[in-house]
Amino acid sequence: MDSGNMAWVLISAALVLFMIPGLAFFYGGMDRSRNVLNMLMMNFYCVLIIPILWVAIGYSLSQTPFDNSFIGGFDSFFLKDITAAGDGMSLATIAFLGMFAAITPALISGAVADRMKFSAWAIFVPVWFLLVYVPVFKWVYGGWLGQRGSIDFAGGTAIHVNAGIAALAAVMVLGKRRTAPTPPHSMPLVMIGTGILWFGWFGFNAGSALAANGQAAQAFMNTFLAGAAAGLAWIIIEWLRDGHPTNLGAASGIVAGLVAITPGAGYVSGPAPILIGLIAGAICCYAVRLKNKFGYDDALDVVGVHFVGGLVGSLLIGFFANPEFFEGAFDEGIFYGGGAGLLVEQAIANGAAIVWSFVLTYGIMVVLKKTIGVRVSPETESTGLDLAQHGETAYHGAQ
Amino acid sequence: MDSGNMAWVLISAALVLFMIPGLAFFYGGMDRSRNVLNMLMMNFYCVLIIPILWVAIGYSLSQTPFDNSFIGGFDSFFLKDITAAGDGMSLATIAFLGMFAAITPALISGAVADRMKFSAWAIFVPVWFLLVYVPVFKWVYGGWLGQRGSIDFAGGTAIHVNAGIAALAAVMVLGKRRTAPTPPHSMPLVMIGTGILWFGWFGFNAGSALAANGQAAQAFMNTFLAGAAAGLAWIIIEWLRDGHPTNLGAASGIVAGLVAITPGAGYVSGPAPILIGLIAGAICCYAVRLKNKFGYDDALDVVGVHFVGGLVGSLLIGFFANPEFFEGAFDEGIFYGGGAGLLVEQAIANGAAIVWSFVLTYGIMVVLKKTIGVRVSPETESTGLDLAQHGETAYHGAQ
Amino acid sequence: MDSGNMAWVLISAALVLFMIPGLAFFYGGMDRSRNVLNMLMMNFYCVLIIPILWVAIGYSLSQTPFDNSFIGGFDSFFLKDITAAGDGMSLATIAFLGMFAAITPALISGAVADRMKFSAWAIFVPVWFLLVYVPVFKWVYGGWLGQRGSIDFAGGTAIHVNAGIAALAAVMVLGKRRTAPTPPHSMPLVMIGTGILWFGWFGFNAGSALAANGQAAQAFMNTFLAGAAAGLAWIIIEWLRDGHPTNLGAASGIVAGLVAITPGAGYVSGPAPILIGLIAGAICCYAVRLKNKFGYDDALDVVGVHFVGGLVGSLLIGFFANPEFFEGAFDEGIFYGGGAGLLVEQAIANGAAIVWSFVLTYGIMVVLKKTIGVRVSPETESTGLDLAQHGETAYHGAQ
Amino acid sequence: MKLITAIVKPFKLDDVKDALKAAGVQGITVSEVRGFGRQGGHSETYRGAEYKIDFVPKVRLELVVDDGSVDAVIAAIKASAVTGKIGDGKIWVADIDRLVRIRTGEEGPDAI
Amino acid sequence: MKLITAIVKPFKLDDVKDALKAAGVQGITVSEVRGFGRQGGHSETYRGAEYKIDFVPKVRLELVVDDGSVDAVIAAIKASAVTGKIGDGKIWVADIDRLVRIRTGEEGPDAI
Amino acid sequence: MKLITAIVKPFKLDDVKDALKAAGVQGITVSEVRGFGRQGGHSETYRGAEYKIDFVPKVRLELVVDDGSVDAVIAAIKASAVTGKIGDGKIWVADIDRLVRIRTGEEGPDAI
Ligand SMILES: Nc1ncnc2c1ncn2[C@@H]1O[C@H](COP(=O)(O)OP(=O)(O)O)[C@@H](O)[C@H]1O
Ligand SMILES: Nc1ncnc2c1ncn2[C@@H]1O[C@H](COP(=O)(O)OP(=O)(O)O)[C@@H](O)[C@H]1O
Ligand SMILES: Nc1ncnc2c1ncn2[C@@H]1O[C@H](COP(=O)(O)OP(=O)(O)O)[C@@H](O)[C@H]1O
Repeated sequence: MDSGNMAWVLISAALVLFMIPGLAFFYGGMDRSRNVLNMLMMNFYCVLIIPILWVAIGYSLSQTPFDNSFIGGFDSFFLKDITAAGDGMSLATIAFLGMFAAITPALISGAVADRMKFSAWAIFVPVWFLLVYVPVFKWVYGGWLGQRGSIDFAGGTAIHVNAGIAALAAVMVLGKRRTAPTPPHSMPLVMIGTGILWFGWFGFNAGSALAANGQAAQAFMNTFLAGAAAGLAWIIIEWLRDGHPTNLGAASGIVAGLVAITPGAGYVSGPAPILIGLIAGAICCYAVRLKNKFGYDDALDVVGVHFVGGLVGSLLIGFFANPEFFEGAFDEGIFYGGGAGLLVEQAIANGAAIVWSFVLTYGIMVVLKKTIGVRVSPETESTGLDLAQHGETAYHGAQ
Repeated sequence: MDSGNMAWVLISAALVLFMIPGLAFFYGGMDRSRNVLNMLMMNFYCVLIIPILWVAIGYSLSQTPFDNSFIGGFDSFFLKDITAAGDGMSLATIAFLGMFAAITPALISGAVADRMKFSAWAIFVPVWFLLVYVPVFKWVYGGWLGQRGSIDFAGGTAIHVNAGIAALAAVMVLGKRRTAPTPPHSMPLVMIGTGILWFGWFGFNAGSALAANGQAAQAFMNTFLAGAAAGLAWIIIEWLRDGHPTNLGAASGIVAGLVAITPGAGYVSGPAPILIGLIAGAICCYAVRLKNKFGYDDALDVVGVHFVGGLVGSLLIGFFANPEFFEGAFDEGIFYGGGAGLLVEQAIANGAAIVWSFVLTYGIMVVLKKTIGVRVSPETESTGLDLAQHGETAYHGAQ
Repeated sequence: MDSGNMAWVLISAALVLFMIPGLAFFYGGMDRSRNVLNMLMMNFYCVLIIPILWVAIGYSLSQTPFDNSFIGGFDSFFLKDITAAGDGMSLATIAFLGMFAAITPALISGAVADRMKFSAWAIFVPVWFLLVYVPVFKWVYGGWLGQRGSIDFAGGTAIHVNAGIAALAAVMVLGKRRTAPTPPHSMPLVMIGTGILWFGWFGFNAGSALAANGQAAQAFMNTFLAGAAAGLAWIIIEWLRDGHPTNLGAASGIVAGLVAITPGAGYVSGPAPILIGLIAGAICCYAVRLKNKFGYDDALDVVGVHFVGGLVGSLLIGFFANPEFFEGAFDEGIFYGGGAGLLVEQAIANGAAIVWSFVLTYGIMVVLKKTIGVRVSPETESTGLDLAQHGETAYHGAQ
Repeated sequence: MKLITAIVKPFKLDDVKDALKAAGVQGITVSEVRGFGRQGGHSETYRGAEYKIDFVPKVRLELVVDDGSVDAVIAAIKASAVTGKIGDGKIWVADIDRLVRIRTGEEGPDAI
Repeated sequence: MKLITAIVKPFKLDDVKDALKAAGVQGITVSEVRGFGRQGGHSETYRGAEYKIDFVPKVRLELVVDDGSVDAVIAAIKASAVTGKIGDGKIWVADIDRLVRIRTGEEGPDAI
Repeated sequence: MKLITAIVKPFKLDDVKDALKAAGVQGITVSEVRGFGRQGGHSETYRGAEYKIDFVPKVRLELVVDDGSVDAVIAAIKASAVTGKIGDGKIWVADIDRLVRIRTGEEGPDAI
């Protein structure tokens, strides 16, 4: 056993856990004050239900037997035979991966804000986890997409593209909000969320090396630089275009950059993270406006940030992948003389994930819509989800 | 020296430090807006005074000489002879344990909310620390309770049961609030606290392995699963019983599950943490209502969550303790064929801690009451403790 | 490679990153509600621009070639030749140091609150970084000040004194606010910031050992004790002097103690951190009132806490430095029989940093004032910087 | 001149504002209030304990208008604020002696 | 009809509400306000600097009642809001021309 | 007695309070409000989407004064609240039938 690696994987797992409330505050601050608790609850719910499902069946289906290409089996049902004996590293790794499983559906919550029934969400999450997350995760990590030669260091395709396109499908079934969008009810809460997210993302990305080694250090550095560069790009564009650099712009840019560096975090180096950050920050800054053009109501821009940022970052690996990190296991990136091979594999991997996730998510939502219904009543939409769905009010003033 | 273990103990200690503001926000958000600063201050005060006392005398009295059964001595007064020389591991461990010492009295603050004089609290904390925390800690870790064969991995008996029953004694002397309980003034603040607590608890529990090894990984996984399971149990009960799953329910369940897994975190495995979480979540969800039946005014449910959760978790060790983790050092749990021996020891250990803590705490509070008084004036209770006790107001609106 | 050291440096770097939002909330909570977003943005901006500059040129100029005494060169331009190959430890260290580079200018933001044009800040930060931070950092760490024999474990001189005196120069050029100071708009936000800062400071100080070893454990313990002792000193003085112990006092004391222990964190031991904390807490508690006497408008007391606390802590090394930690590399402190030699070196180092930082900062501010201007319009000062400078409002009430 | 005060449901504020604009109103002052009335409050449950919240959020509008506009303004508010459900709110009208525009010192209907 | 406005201490709100309910009042509109008066403000100390806070938190109640109820309502407020300490607040009464219930369009005393 | 209501810019509150104090006023009740008027609102931009904020923050003062003080009070508010820029606000005056001090039960001008 290597205690340094163990320490690193454990603290990284804790950091990813912390991202879930971070995400809740990031989204919750952007939401209106009468719906913020519903937003927090959608996120916290994920980390109540998914951990249980993950150890019960999710890990097994999405990983073992390792040589299955499409879906795992029941070998590790309830973590059978996986114990702390020996070095306990597999147990630590499974906990680490369980955090990823919990945060992925949580990402979708930002899109469906302000109108989705919590009962529908409560069913959506575990079903989506089993039908969408688990197979896509398998395909990417050890399954056919990985075997073909695509790269996804910490979950660009498996997590951000996957959740991002699911968010699009979900809101297409869900429909638009009846109420007009509102400015963030608490920007400080948004920034608390942003701070936690960036902090936690070092665990997400650098922890994905599953060891405290040079690759982890590189992923760490990349996570630092890409977040910064994308935040910078976003606020520069805002400053030129809208006249002001904003906090929400800085926050959104940071998150876009972190999303974009996720797939390549352990495989790119030098100035690549800066370029990936700048590109993703700039593209996402425009992509969040697409919803107006196309008319889907992605409340808090899950598509514009996670889908677009994840896709951009994943494709850019085709250019920037540095073979030093994988010694021939994949094609090198175009800038390292690798030809378009890797880029094509990245496109295929994302394409497959997009199609599967979109179709299945759409289907799940349609079934929910036809059965228990997915929308709160118009009255609840007007008067607020917190009280109607949770019997709570976020703020009780002077008392 | 093993640098990985050192890294793990240090970061775990930092995580436990972070839990103290986390606890402050968890409690402070639940409190009314005119008393929130008093709540924060009660918590922050613990981490100002206890660290000094801990290195001055607390560590020595509660640990060295290690073979004392009831109370230590003055051998390590001001950490005499304990230096960074060699591997520094003992210094790191003492820092880690100092965090536990600081957070334990902080737990009690939630019970006495809205009415306790800060001057009384300022004396209560160091006195309670020396008369209650220190001996109980000694008994459990190396003293007679531990020697008899009871288990307390990360402080179920020594911390949660101990502080929880002290909370009951304290409010019995203190009396009921004159003002009616109010709903939480800021649920987002409660959820910030919850997020920090869960994050920090990985250090609390998995750090208690004092090494980055398989046991730490197991404790980590258990901390993940028990928090989730208990949160899930709580909101399911709420949903069925009250009609809504709430954020405060999720938060309370998470904390109850974390409390309950604390004593057994490094000694149970497999589905045990899920079961412990489900049981503790369900029991605590009902236990928080006991105060209405019995008429003690435990403002923020320290008894219902920490005492009950800690006791349930500690007794369940008698069933779930997996001998794989302690090779004969203790009896195995009933489900591992160990008979009732361990369960009996757990009951004895908790019984002893309960009696000592309750009696001494009651006594300390009575002395304080008879001397400097423990309650603020009725007028302060009406108009708020923040201004009267601290000369501060939590929120200054539009400026 | 030592994976434990790698894990420790990486998590420490993440902790320091987290301090930047922590600082933003600490300052932002103290600010008025119509300027809080400007405050947050000044801080977040630092962590967007500095990381890029740091890897581009800052690291090179401030470190390599290592034997330069005054300024580095272009050898490590864009981290040339520094890769994850080998153990990646230098990459991790550069990321860790990059966090320090980002937080240092952020410290200054508290002084210029409520009146500085964001465009001026946007230029000030990178210019100050290159002209002030980079050379002072070089002098202290490997340059002439370090070579002469002064000690600065984690950045007392290079960071806190440097930024603190720069804050004074900046506000002298900037001038006083037109509007009267206001009480903190959100004390809970201040305390969230405080909690994050203390948590992160364990990475800042103990991470500066650049290894998970005994010195790190000592620095960790010292960071724990000095923060506590200074917070305690501050609230005791307040209680006696003003009649109330306050949350802001506890928070300010904690930060003052953390600042003061920073320079000596890895070189003092035993009761020294407690004494340093008590002294710094008491002095800073009075120093924050100096601005009234001397008439500079240091809005959130950067001078009184960071400059004074850093200077006090740095000079106290002259008394408390324990030679056990540096085996003759420096003179021992006076209390270890070392004579005044070290104290003199500490004074010289701080004097040099103070002169350089003050003069250059003053100059930069004058140039900015004469060119693009440094102050917002009187109307913006009255109506708030958030809306005028960022087009945002912190809180949107009931929606 | 008259001072019209209206208590309406918060989510109706935008509609009411638009209706008043359309009716030619040039100034409104709005505040967040809490109302107690026939609508009753609601209960919230925290840790299984029920809290009866008697006061529900409302928005209060104040408009000073000239006497001739009162009917039109009331009609506009009624039309835009009504949901038909209990708790829609009230409108009341009081007499104003004097009105001053601070900026110019204008008085009376000119100051509206 | 009359509009009764009362400024009371915030922690008295529940008592006042209960007393008004008992007096048969069916509707109240409440807002958070800050008051300046004989009571004086208080000072808060942050980092040793004193901030004089001139305005203290108060709660403002508005009730439209029919003319005959004015005395009973005032009596109820007085009895329930009084502490005898400076700063207990004021009650004032103004004339209302017209009252409308938005939901039904009812006017006058029926709309109360 | 008269009830004077003034809507002013928030950052002018301290000046107005000082002017009123100087004019001998002994009591004021203040509330945070939002105003819609000629000043127009502002727009905020979040992620490139513009939000039109029609209501701008204002502060509302209420003072009950005796009839003879009305002119002086209005003059004081006007002088201290004016910036000359659009949006400075309004002052209006209404008649009060009755005023009660809760603490003592005093009525009329004595209760001011
Ligand atoms: N007599 C009253 N005086 C002042 N405000 C009132 C009065 N009656 C009702 N209100 C206000 O109007 C709101 C709606 O009144 P309510 O009785 O609930 O329903 P409705 O408007 O349908 O009659 C209340 O919440 C309160 O704010
Ligand atoms: N003339 C006034 N006009 C409007 N509000 C007033 C007036 N005088 C007092 N108030 C309000 O009543 C509150 C209490 O008044 P104060 O003079 O402090 O004590 P008391 O009610 O005992 O006379 C004040 O805080 C303020 O809100
Ligand atoms: N007719 C009105 N009734 C009530 N409040 C008004 C009225 N007109 C203006 N106000 C209030 O006065 C504020 C300032 O009015 P505005 O028309 O913007 O500028 P000015 O005061 O310069 O005429 C508004 O924001 C609103 O709060």
